[in-house]
Amino acid sequence: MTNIKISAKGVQVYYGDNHAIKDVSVQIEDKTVTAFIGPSGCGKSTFLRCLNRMNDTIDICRVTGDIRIDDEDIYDPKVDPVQLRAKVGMVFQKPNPFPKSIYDNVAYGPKIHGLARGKADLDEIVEKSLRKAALWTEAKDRLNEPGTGLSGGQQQRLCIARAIATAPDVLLMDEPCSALDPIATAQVEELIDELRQSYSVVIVTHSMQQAARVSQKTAFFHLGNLVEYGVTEKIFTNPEDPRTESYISGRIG
Amino acid sequence: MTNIKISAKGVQVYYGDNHAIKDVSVQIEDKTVTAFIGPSGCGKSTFLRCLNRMNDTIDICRVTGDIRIDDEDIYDPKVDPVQLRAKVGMVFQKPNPFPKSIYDNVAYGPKIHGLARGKADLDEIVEKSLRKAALWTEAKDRLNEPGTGLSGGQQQRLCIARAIATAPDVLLMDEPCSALDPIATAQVEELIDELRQSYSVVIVTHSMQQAARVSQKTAFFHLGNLVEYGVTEKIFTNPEDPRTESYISGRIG
Amino acid sequence: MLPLSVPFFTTIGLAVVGYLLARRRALTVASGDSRVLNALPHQHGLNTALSTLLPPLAVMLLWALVVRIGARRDLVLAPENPVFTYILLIGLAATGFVLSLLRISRDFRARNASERWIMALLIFASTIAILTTLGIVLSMVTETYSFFGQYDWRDFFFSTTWSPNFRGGSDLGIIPLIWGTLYISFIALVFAVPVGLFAAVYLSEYASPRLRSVAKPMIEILAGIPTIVYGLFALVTVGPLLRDYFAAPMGLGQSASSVMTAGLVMGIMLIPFVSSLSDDIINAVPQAMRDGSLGLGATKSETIRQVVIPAALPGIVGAVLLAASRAIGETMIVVLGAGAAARLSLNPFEAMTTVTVKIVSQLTGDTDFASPETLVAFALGLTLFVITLGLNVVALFIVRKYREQYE
Amino acid sequence: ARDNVQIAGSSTVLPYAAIVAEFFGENTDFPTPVVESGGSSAGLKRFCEGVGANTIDIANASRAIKDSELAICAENGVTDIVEVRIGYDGIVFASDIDGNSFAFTPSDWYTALAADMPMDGTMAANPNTDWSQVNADFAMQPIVAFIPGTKHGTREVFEEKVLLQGCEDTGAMAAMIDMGMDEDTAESTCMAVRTDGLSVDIDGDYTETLARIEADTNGIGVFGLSFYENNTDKLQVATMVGVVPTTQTISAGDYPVSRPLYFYIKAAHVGVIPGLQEFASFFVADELAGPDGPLAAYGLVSDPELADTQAAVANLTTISN
Amino acid sequence: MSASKHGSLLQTDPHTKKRNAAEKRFRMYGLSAIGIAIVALVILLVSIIGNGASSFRQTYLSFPVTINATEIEAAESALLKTGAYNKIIQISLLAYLTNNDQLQDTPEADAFGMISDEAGATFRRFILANPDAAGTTFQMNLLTNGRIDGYFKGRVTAQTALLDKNVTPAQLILADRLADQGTLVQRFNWAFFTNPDASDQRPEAAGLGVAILGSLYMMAVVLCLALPIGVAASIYLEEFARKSWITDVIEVNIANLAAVPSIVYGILGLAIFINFAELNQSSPLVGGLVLTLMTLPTIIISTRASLKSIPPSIRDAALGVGASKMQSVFHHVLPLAAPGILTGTIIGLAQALGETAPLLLIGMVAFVKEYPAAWSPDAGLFGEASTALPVQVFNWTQRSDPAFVERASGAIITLLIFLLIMNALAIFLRKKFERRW
Ligand SMILES: Nc1ncnc2c1ncn2[C@@H]1O[C@H](COP(=O)(O)OP(=O)(O)OP(=O)(O)O)[C@@H](O)[C@H]1O
Ligand SMILES: Nc1ncnc2c1ncn2[C@@H]1O[C@H](COP(=O)(O)OP(=O)(O)OP(=O)(O)O)[C@@H](O)[C@H]1O
Ligand SMILES: [Mg+2]
Ligand SMILES: [Mg+2]
Ligand SMILES: O=P([O-])([O-])[O-]
Repeated sequence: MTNIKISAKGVQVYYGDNHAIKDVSVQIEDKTVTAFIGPSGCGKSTFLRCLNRMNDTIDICRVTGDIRIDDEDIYDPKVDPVQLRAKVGMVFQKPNPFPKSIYDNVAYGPKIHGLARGKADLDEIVEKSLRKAALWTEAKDRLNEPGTGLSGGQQQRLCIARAIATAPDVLLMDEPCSALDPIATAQVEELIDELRQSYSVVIVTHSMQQAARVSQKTAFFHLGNLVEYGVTEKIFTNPEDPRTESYISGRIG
Repeated sequence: MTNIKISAKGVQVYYGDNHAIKDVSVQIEDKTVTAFIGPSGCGKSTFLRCLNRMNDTIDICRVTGDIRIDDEDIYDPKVDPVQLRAKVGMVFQKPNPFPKSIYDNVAYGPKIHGLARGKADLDEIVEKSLRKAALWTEAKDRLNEPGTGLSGGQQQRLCIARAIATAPDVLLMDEPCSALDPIATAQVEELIDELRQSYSVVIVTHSMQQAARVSQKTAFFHLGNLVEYGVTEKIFTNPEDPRTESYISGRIG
Repeated sequence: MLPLSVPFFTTIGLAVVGYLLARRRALTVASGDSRVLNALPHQHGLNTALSTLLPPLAVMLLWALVVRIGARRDLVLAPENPVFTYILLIGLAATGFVLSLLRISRDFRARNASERWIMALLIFASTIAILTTLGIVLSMVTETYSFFGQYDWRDFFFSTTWSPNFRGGSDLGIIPLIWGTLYISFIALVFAVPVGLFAAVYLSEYASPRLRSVAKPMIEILAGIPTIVYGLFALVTVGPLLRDYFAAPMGLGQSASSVMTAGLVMGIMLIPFVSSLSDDIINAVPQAMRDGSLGLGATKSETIRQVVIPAALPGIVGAVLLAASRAIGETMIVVLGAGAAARLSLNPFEAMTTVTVKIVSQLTGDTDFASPETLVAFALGLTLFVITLGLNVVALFIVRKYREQYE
Repeated sequence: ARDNVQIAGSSTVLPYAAIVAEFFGENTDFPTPVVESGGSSAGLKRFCEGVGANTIDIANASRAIKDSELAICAENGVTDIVEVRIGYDGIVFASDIDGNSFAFTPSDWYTALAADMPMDGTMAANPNTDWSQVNADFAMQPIVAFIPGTKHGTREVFEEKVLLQGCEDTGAMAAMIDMGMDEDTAESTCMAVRTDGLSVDIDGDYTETLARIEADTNGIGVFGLSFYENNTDKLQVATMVGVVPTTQTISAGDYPVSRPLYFYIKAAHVGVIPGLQEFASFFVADELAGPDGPLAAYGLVSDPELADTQAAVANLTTISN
Repeated sequence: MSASKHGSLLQTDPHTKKRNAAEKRFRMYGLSAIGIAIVALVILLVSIIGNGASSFRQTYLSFPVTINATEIEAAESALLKTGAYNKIIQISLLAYLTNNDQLQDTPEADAFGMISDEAGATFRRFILANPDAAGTTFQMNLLTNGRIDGYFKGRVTAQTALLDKNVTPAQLILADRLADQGTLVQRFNWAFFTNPDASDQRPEAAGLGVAILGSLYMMAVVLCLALPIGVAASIYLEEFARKSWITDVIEVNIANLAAVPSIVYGILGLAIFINFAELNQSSPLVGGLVLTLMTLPTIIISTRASLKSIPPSIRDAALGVGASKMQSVFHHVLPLAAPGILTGTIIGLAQALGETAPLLLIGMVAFVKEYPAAWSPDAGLFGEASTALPVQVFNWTQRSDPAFVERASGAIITLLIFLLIMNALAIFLRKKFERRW
């Protein structure tokens, strides 16, 4: 248990009657990139949202089981989800920039968490975050234009910038590169690698290559079950479960 | 001119002062899959939205130039954009299901276009479309649940189903597989191939592999310019423009 | 107008028949397969119904207008025998009926045709707002003109005393009235906007659906209680309370009627104007916006203040404008709560009054109806109209400036 | 096409008109007339709008029609107008039933409410804030007066018959003229009411005055006689020059503060609107408007010259102009 | 090290604590805002109901009246027939009281004074309806005078009776006696909802019948015109009209119309509908039209606000499958905007239902005793004179007899019930259309 950042045990998630996550237990390590893979609709996003309690916002969603971060039960009544989410940042699957300027989108987190000491400090954080998210060149001349006027991929990168600007301990990224071209994807992957030095990153991806490239651990979900979890290399070269095998081998993209 | 479905000449698009598409001319063939590739923010979506005049809905967007479909100027005042859009279907980059049931999402188009003779007919269209979009198995038991309660990838497939249910002549797909797993992607690609038998399909993608797999023609956009356009194979193996070359070779995913 | 009821109902009947027939015919033309049609059978029906209905209705309206204008000039334009009118109108309906039925074919774009009719209706509806404005201005302008014929406009606009007098020689300065209007409305809004907004936020973001479904209609009752009840509440309860516990101890006066009394009580009445509409608008902000903010570790209130409310701002401003408008137009609460004395003072515990109150009282008073003391009501009305217009222009620019459009 | 009589105007006349209309509907085959309120001025304005079924037939007024109004009437074709005086409205001063009683004279009111009054040869702001300062006979009670707002005809009567009278009686008027004011200025100074809050204008009706007295029991209010008579359990009336206001004392001319009430008939509508003349004669019949009729019972001071009025209605004697 | 940066989740760090305190405060503000509104509502309702509940009961006297043909004939020949009928009733009452040894030492005039002035009219109506009743004796149910009624409702007491010119202590003693004996009873006051208004002399007979009908007619007009016109105008302005200075002018103009004092709409209505269009004065049709114009801005402003709040992606989705703009609006945008539209309607109708000032100028603030027909050949649709509920409240609060105070509050209760019934459907629909996406 030296290096476990997140530990989930027997997690069940229901949307109304729909049993979306079935008894998932997993231990996510610190300073590691963990990839969640699996067919669309298998529950990756749902599980991810359990880790920072974003599922709380969905009325019909019910979560049971035990999830610990740094050995603390995040569903403990004493835990403040706000603090949790500051610690566990998230990039959503669908880019959701605020209807504010690009600058304000990125500055929002640092402002509410009081991470910047002054305007100059804030400017710096914004620039650094946009640079890391590979959006700076495109955005630097239009920082005051609304974030909703960006292209799909730009919005996605804006959301990444927004998430890293708050300097979370754990970063959950739900398909962060789905709308990105290969070059931007490479830059984001580089970012993820850099983040790994100090943080724990969980990334959902449909690209096996990406999972193989950036992650050290991979979890394969299928129909709400965690089928297999282990070292990425092993999962891709020598999976234990036939379902993993067939998902991996049916690979195309 | 035997086989030209869409012909664009000197198309310029401005968002306010931002010159997003610069003098693009392109001829898109019938019964062909054309792929638009290029870095994020280069104008692919913008150009795509010109082809069915979806840009009309953005106040600050201004389009000039000449775009013809079946040799008819679609920006002619006599043209009814509604009929145009019925003929030129679209799958948006960000999945945008109606906040209605899954069934109603798919049935909406056929209903307003009078494509179904009765309830049974409509049911059939819905099923067929969902099947083609590889969503039927997941959706068949929850047709009456809201489309907004689906997972990201499921929503994307729902939007594909919705678009093909109206049986358009031309289908514009803006990154239709960005949130899909390889198997679902393969199914959609199969669908695209099938559609090509009778229709013209334009697809925006960031996956070079996908472009290479499904398209016959490829257009490479860069910073609002159409850099190169030609047979897919040639673009990928022997591009003329150095920019294309470097974009292709810088490929990763 | 009355004899027109015969062609009116005939036309409506014809339109209904037209709808059914056109649908039928469209299906027949398509040999039962609606798919070959360029438009839905329903749209064919709608087109025929509207083609039958709208032209005679429009003619009827115009015709009634012309006849009335003629009557004002002592011209008898209406034919002796109404049968001519009947024939004209029903003929028109029948023409639309037949022509639109004949147009039905597989290729006929009935949707576009019917939408053109609907668009005409939409435009017509919009013009009613313009016509109302025109009517308001016109119905007040002649009297205002004759007021300024009898009373110097400089005194009206710049004098700081308002004291009408039966024997003439009144001071009719609008300034104290405008001051009172602005002051009372301001206090009412200072109370109603935060309370309404907080209530809206709580209802849409925190309250359980059950609490919400009960509390919202309940708060809306506040908008439906006749203002005289509020007035009496101000007079009997709030006024003395404020006087005894605030004004008198603070040495701000002995008046039970005060700007503060009227403002507070009016504020209560305005709560639902702000809360209900804002609640609907806040509710319409997509969940993805909230998730984005919560996901960054923002608290719910931070999310609401910095993301949700800015996104809902145009609607909220609309609600506030509605409340402000109501405050400016209110009479009874001011009469009973703030008194009838026109006064220029900064002390919120003094009695003051508003333009609207004086419009009503001068209009329903006992002075000679041709005297400036009565006619001033029209000048007040028109001036208030111009002032609120100015305020609304400012509001429009503010909304423009801060508008945030989500996707 | 209208078959009912349509009446509009004074809210003071309204209760009487409503009582008569109710009886008229019950006792004849004509429909009950519709009686609108809205004020004398608004009623006369509607009256003078023109001739025809969409204009009113009768205007009630708590004052006589003015020449300027007659001129506008004539402009709009309303020329034959019958003036009917139905009686008098007594104006009384009343205070809370449990408070001190008062026996006023016009001088008291002038001294209490004047804005400025002559003192030692110059005009000075009214220094009195307590009734005991006004008249040594009065008990200590702060001055709080609820008087009709300037929209009310009653205000005019109050100013002329009470304030101006008091101004003359106290000699203030003479003092002002001595100071070099001309008569008109002096008169209007006499009738100027203080604006420091001790006198409160009431733009509403007598129920508002009553409510204000209930909220502030030091208040003394101006009421119509009939209103007072219906609320004798809450209000005590003050005498004026020693006379208690009743329909009799006012009718006899002993009590000084009252005003005549009228209605005006559009003669052109007689014979067109069924029941119009019948209603008018019914109104002024002895059985209704006489001293023993229901109107007097309700508080109308009946007109000693009612017979003349009845004749005028019967003959449709129009105002000659 | 990262863990130190964020600390333990189980312990709230000071910054978060502060923010949570702010959160709690914010929530408290919200809750107290609702609390303020509800408390205000409760206070107002309690005072209204406290004042008005008694108007739903009414005191009646029930005793036999002997109908004598010659007396009837004499009464019919008088100018004030109902006055004469009153006399007949008084004779019968006197006879009844003395026969039952109830009068005792009560002065006769006091006994007569207990009967409402309405009795004569009731009696005459009865005789006209039953011409062959002459010569018989009938048990009549007659209203008591408002003061006697007030005695049983606590408004009049032995103390006030001493001061009150319109009632004597002897009457109260007699009333108690009659009540014990069952001659004088309190019943539910149906007549309050069915009677027309009565003059100032007879508060006990005054009812809301005409006013309810008038309000009903007017609201029918307002609902049928204001909602469709308002929604149509909003749709055009928000969704179709090209944004230009002209639409800006219209937008500002509509917002400004909301700020026009309601009495000005009365001026407008008088000028347009009565003087120009020559519609009938005092008619619910004109009233409804005026209130429609007054309500329109409210509905338009709220509708536009909710249309604005619908995300463009929904419109794009519809347009993308080939729906026309009209279809995208009517099929998708409008249903999503429905809650806001309904709220505007609820508030607009509440305002329209409670408004008096504009009715003042078009002749509806009036004493009306005849029921208006919904349709009549010479007055047309809703063309006959009537009043409305707020008018009745306004009138009754101005009357001098304190018995009208209770009736005014009763009218307010009725108005609120009317409002709730009218809005129930809207509230139900609004709840149905509400959704998050
Ligand atoms: N609504 C808008 N308002 C203003 N600028 C816009 C808008 N939409 C797009 N743009 C800008 O136009 C340019 C082209 O955008 P477009 O959406 O066409 O890019 P794209 O090629 O589709 O990129 P991606 O792959 O990221 O979706 C970008 O610079 C973008 O920021
Ligand atoms: N808000 C919701 N309401 C009801 N059901 C939901 C909701 N969100 C997700 N689901 C269902 O839960 C299951 C898991 O969804 P989830 O979003 O976790 O899938 P995913 O693995 O992220 O898929 P994708 O790759 O397509 O995004 C799916 O069947 C989905 O339809
Ligand atoms: Mg997902
Ligand atoms: Mg794009
Ligand atoms: O309404 P009045 O004209 O009698 O004051």
